[in-house]
Amino acid sequence: MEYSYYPGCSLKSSSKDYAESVKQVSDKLGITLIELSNWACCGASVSHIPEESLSLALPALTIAEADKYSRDIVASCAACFNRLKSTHLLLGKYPEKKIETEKLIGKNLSVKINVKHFLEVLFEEVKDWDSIIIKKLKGLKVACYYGCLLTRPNDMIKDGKSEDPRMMDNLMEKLGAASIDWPFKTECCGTSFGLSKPEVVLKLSGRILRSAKKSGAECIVVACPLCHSNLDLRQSQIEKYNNLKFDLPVFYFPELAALALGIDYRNLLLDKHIVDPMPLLRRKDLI
Amino acid sequence: MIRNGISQTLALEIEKRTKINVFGCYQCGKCSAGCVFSYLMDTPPHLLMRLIQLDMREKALSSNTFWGCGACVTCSFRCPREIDVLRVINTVRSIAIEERVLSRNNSLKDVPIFNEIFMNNIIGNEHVNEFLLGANFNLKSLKFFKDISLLPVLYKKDKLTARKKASTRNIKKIVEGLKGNNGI
Amino acid sequence: MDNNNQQTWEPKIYAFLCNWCSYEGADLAGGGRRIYPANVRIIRVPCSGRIDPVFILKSFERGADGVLVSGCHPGDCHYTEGNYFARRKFVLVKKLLEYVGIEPERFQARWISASEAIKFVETVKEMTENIRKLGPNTKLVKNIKEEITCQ
Amino acid sequence: MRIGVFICHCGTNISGVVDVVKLAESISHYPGVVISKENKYMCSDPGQNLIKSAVKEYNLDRIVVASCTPKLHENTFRACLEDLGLNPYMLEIANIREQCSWVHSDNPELATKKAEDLIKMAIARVRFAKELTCSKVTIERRALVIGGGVAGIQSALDIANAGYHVTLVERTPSIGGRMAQLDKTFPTLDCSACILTPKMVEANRHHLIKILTYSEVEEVSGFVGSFEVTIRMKSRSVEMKKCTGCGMCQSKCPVKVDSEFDEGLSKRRAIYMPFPQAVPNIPVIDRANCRYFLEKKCGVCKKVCPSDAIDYDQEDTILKEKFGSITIATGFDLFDHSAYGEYGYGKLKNVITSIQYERLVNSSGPTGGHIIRPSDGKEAKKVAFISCVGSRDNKMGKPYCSKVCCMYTAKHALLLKEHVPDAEAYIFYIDIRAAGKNYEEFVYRVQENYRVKYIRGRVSKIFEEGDNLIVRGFDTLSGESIEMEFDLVVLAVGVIPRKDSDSFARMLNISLDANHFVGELHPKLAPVEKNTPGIFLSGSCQYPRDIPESVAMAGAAAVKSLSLFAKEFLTSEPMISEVNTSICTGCLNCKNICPYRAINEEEIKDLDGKIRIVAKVNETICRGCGTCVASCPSQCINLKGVSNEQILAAIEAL
Ligand SMILES: Cc1cc2nc3c(=O)[nH]c(=O)nc-3n(C[C@H](O)[C@H](O)[C@H](O)COP(=O)(O)OP(=O)(O)OC[C@H]3O[C@@H](n4cnc5c(N)ncnc54)[C@H](O)[C@@H]3O)c2cc1C
Ligand SMILES: Cc1cc2nc3c(=O)[nH]c(=O)nc-3n(C[C@H](O)[C@H](O)[C@H](O)COP(=O)(O)OP(=O)(O)OC[C@H]3O[C@@H](n4cnc5c(N)ncnc54)[C@H](O)[C@@H]3O)c2cc1C
Ligand code: SF4
Ligand code: SF4
Ligand code: SF4
Ligand code: SF4
Ligand code: SF4
Ligand code: SF4
Ligand code: SF4
Ligand code: SF4
Repeated sequence: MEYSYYPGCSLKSSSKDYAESVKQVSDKLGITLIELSNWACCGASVSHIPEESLSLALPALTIAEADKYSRDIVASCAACFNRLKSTHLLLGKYPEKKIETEKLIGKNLSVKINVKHFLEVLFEEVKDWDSIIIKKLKGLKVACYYGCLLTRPNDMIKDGKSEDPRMMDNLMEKLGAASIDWPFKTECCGTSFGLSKPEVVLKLSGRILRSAKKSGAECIVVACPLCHSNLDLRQSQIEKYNNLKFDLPVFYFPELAALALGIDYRNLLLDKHIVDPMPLLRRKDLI
Repeated sequence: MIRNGISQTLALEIEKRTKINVFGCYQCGKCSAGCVFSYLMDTPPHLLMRLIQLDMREKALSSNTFWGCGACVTCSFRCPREIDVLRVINTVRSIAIEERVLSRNNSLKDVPIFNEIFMNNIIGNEHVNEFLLGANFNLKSLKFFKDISLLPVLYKKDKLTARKKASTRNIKKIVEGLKGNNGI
Repeated sequence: MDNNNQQTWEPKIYAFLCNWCSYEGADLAGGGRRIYPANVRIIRVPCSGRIDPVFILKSFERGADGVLVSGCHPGDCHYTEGNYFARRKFVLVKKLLEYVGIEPERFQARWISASEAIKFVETVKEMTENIRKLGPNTKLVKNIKEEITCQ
Repeated sequence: MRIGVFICHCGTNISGVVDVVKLAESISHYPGVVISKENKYMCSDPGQNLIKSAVKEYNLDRIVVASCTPKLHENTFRACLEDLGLNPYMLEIANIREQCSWVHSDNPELATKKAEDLIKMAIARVRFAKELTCSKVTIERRALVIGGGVAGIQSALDIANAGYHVTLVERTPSIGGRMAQLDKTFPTLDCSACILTPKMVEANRHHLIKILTYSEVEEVSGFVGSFEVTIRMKSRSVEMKKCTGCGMCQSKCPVKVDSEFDEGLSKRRAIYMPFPQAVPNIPVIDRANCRYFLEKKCGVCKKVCPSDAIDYDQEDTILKEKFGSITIATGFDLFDHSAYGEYGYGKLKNVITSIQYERLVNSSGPTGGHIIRPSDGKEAKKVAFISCVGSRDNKMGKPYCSKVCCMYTAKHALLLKEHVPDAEAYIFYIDIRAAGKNYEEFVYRVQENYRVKYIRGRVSKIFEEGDNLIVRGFDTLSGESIEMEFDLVVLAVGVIPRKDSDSFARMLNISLDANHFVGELHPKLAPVEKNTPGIFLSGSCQYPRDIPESVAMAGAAAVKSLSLFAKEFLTSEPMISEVNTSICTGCLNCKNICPYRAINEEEIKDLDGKIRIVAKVNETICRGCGTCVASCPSQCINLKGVSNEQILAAIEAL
């Protein structure tokens, strides 16, 4: 199937590794992601946009762009996905907001196409994993971290239980990994303070890493570049701040999917990770 | 001290903008309980709701709730009265900015600065360059060496380049439009 | 039962149980096949309020090594408040027994409901153990042998 | 004395542990035992036949069955004796299953010894068994209901509709009670009069209901099935048969006094009907205020009455009747807020009570439904409602929650907004207690749609400033203190027991609870019964209750009367206590201790002709708990079937 792809700012800068794994996996599975030529920043952390009209207008620009092609939009960043999807829902719910926004961006909005996260797409597109998996991720204990934005406010990913989402866990289990049960799946990592007040991130992300470690995870799987940078890039800072040792590699879910699908790990940009995942992967005989 | 009755000006303003009826809030405090950022706030979310109910405009607008909020949507998602607390918080911030009310609490003063840069970044670029964003922030907030330890790592891992500058016409237009309406 | 033969001596305990609560609790212990020492002899009374202090004294006099009285929990009396009166009386009995030199462990007043089989079993076990440690009751005891034979 | 002992194997349930055969043998040598037998299943037909033939063969007069718990088969074996023409109470059961074999399977030897002991004790007990019978008491199938509020009316209707006579005694000139004073009722906002009046009329018309208004119960004696009751019908000074209810008299009467019905917000005359829909629709002369009675002047009403119904010489009528049951439905009083100095000792003109407010908002009330303040008649635009006044306040001796005021306060604020849309309503509260069907939703509506401001905090002071009132409160949610000006303050005064509840209880010889409401037999399992059999509770006399609960209780109380009336006769318990009057010293310890008040004093003549007071047990009331027996200092009261001799014999058997 063909989708309009909205990579978002991060995938173009700090998270090229994520972008690469999305590309590799979708190519392999024959999912066609056509990048929108004229997308605008979604305004990610809404908290930083003072005006609701603007916070709706930014994603609306992209939605309007996608309208042209009548294809569902796919985002791979949880924050972008959340902005696009909740804008989409809100505009559908309040017609007067829609009119206001249309005026502001000078374009009409159909609100008919869907907004999806790449995780949902993987889930919908592939029905039979067993037949295409080359290498089961046997014995890998993963903690699936959804972050706060993937599931809220309204079952953003259609998963039934927003406080205990299963979609990524199910995917991991299909890939042969063991996903652990843990209580911080949807706890916020504090991303919006990443620059203005990093100690907030150190505290909140520290709690997430600790919970994952305590629950027996060997690595964390994420679906968002912001989560990744907080848990991976800042992990050593967090360790210092909390005076704890984690050593938990953080993967994007398509990276693990790629490994299972037999894509050569050298095609993935795993070397961009700060916490080196290689020893773990070697230990588990996955590379 | 509340002396002259309690009107609903602020509540009505929020209702007009968001369709949210704040009088549905029964002050259970679940929003604040679930908010992992409430420790940063002088006014946790439930108390902000109460201030709005009591029409304590000054206190509400000068609170730092909306600077402390990380937009994780937990409060809205878990509110038993189905109040979209986050939208209320965002709306209070809009009003505060429009009316140029300053935070009475200094501890989160950096956040608005970051916010301004972020906006300029978007307007100038149509998407965010995280490096520029960080650098700019450090300059403005006079914290030159913050996060500096991450820089070499970022550089080495090629995490600092960004997408080529695209057309910024669209966003500029929106911002112009908004200035006409509310004057950010 | 030969009370003075240390070799074969087994503590003898009388239990006065309210028909509606503790007696049913004891029945329930049976239903659940909960094993406890065979030292207790149960006497059914309609209400703990029915238990006359005389019964308790008489039991000791006839060689009981311990006496348990038990009824419904306060507030749950089948007859609304009989157990309140019972409670007051038992406090006095306890004092009297101490006065005549009977060890306080030998007299126990408990509230055991119809559902508290385990509490009943535990109470009996505990009392039997404690009394075994104390040895036979010698205070107040009259020689009963002749009396039985003359009946 | 010929005793037979029958020991059951219960399959192997007993015999698997206890050596039943050996026991039967050794017991047979026990003094007084004529025969001792064992059987596989004593309760089965062959087992029972074994007992029957043994009784006949050996001419037994009492038996012991050693088997399972008496809770299972006591009645089986009693019936077996009855079949044989023996008294069913000549039986003892030794519980050697639940209390022996099942719990001592670890030690068959000791278990067998214990079983033997238990059987010996049962034998000792059965020696003193006496033949017991129960007596029958006839029932007066007529109900008395005291109090004519909605609860009393409902109870009366329910009983009468089942076909029994009811006398409804109401103290005031009309039935209707508190509900007649209310405007709309939460949570549905039905008009109170609209739903109550039809019930009042129905009760009035019912051929089995006799309504006695302006009447009071003065004396009650007797017991369940036949209470003897004295009722005083105060003189109305109006002949009910002649009066047509035209109202001429009251329009011409020159005396004006505060109306009780309107809570002092309007005046009534000395001859008056409390409200237009009063039932019966007949006035009374309030003699304490009538000029004719005070000064022997006036007589206007007599002159104007077209039916010559006025009778100044009418006297109180005393009625003595018998009733099978009594239902108490006397309702509640309201807390007098003049106890609160900080709220102005009841002297601030524009501070009114909730029930006054009900009259104010009522369109047929004294102001035609205009919410105006007493001081100057100005419409109230800013009103404070203060909850928990005289409730949840230990200092005022009222620790309990009045239960209805949270809801009616929400209703009051809503009605203010409906009557005066631009008015502002503030409710000062501690908690909102809205635990009824659709109650919480009602409160949401008041908050969300009517925008009534709820301030969480108790008001500390109310004082006047010019024409207005200043209310000093605190919002504990925001930590803000509040000092605000109001036109009118409405106090949600607490629900309290009837002020005469103590004397009322004494008259009926019933108990009150810690707060002086009428106490119930059991808070969970018998909420509408009293510990005196035959006396039932209906409505809010038991605890603050709203209308739905009062009506539900009224029905429940009616059912209790009806199930009494449905019996052919009352049978007394056979195992009840009995006084040996020859040695009773009349200390009456037993009377004071009996939880059912089954014991009364009685005068008897001694052999030497001297009159003596002794205790007497009422057989219909006694339930056989034996508390009195254990408390008699002279051991002259005994419990049949569980006598002192029986228990002592059991003790002495070992
Ligand atoms: C301000 C206020 C507002 C309310 N609003 C609502 C509402 O909106 N919805 C709702 O459900 N409930 C409401 N209630 C509660 C409602 O009033 C009661 O639930 C109801 O009246 C109880 O009825 P009752 O028959 O038990 O008692 P009552 O109505 O008090 O009736 C008792 C009757 O017994 C008579 N009596 C007393 N003693 C004697 C005696 N010794 N001999 C003979 N007669 C005697 C009294 O004169 C009275 O007529 C409100 C109460 C108040 C105070
Ligand atoms: C955790 C908890 C604690 C509580 N604690 C207290 C307390 O301390 N004090 C107190 O006063 N109250 C307490 N309550 C409330 C109390 O449990 C209820 O008031 C009471 O059980 C209600 O009894 P009921 O007979 O109406 O309903 P239930 O007890 O629910 O009985 C209904 C019966 O009907 C049967 N049934 C249902 N449908 C059908 C059908 N179609 N056909 C045939 N049979 C059917 C059910 O199997 C059930 O046996 C508590 C409740 C809870 C949940
Ligand atoms: S969770 Fe909802 S109802 Fe509770 S305090 Fe917060 S906003 Fe109010
Ligand atoms: S959205 Fe903001 S206020 Fe709400 S829980 Fe998240 S951080 Fe707290
Ligand atoms: S005037 Fe006579 S008939 Fe009319 S109401 Fe008065 S007493 Fe009755
Ligand atoms: S006699 Fe009494 S009741 Fe009659 S009119 Fe005169 S004052 Fe009124
Ligand atoms: S019902 Fe409400 S107002 Fe009345 S006493 Fe209880 S808590 Fe107070
Ligand atoms: S729902 Fe239950 S716990 Fe909550 S207020 Fe009502 S009664 Fe209390
Ligand atoms: S306690 Fe005994 S002596 Fe006293 S009155 Fe009662 S029966 Fe008679
Ligand atoms: S046995 Fe119980 S109910 Fe009967 S008179 Fe004695 S105390 Fe009262």
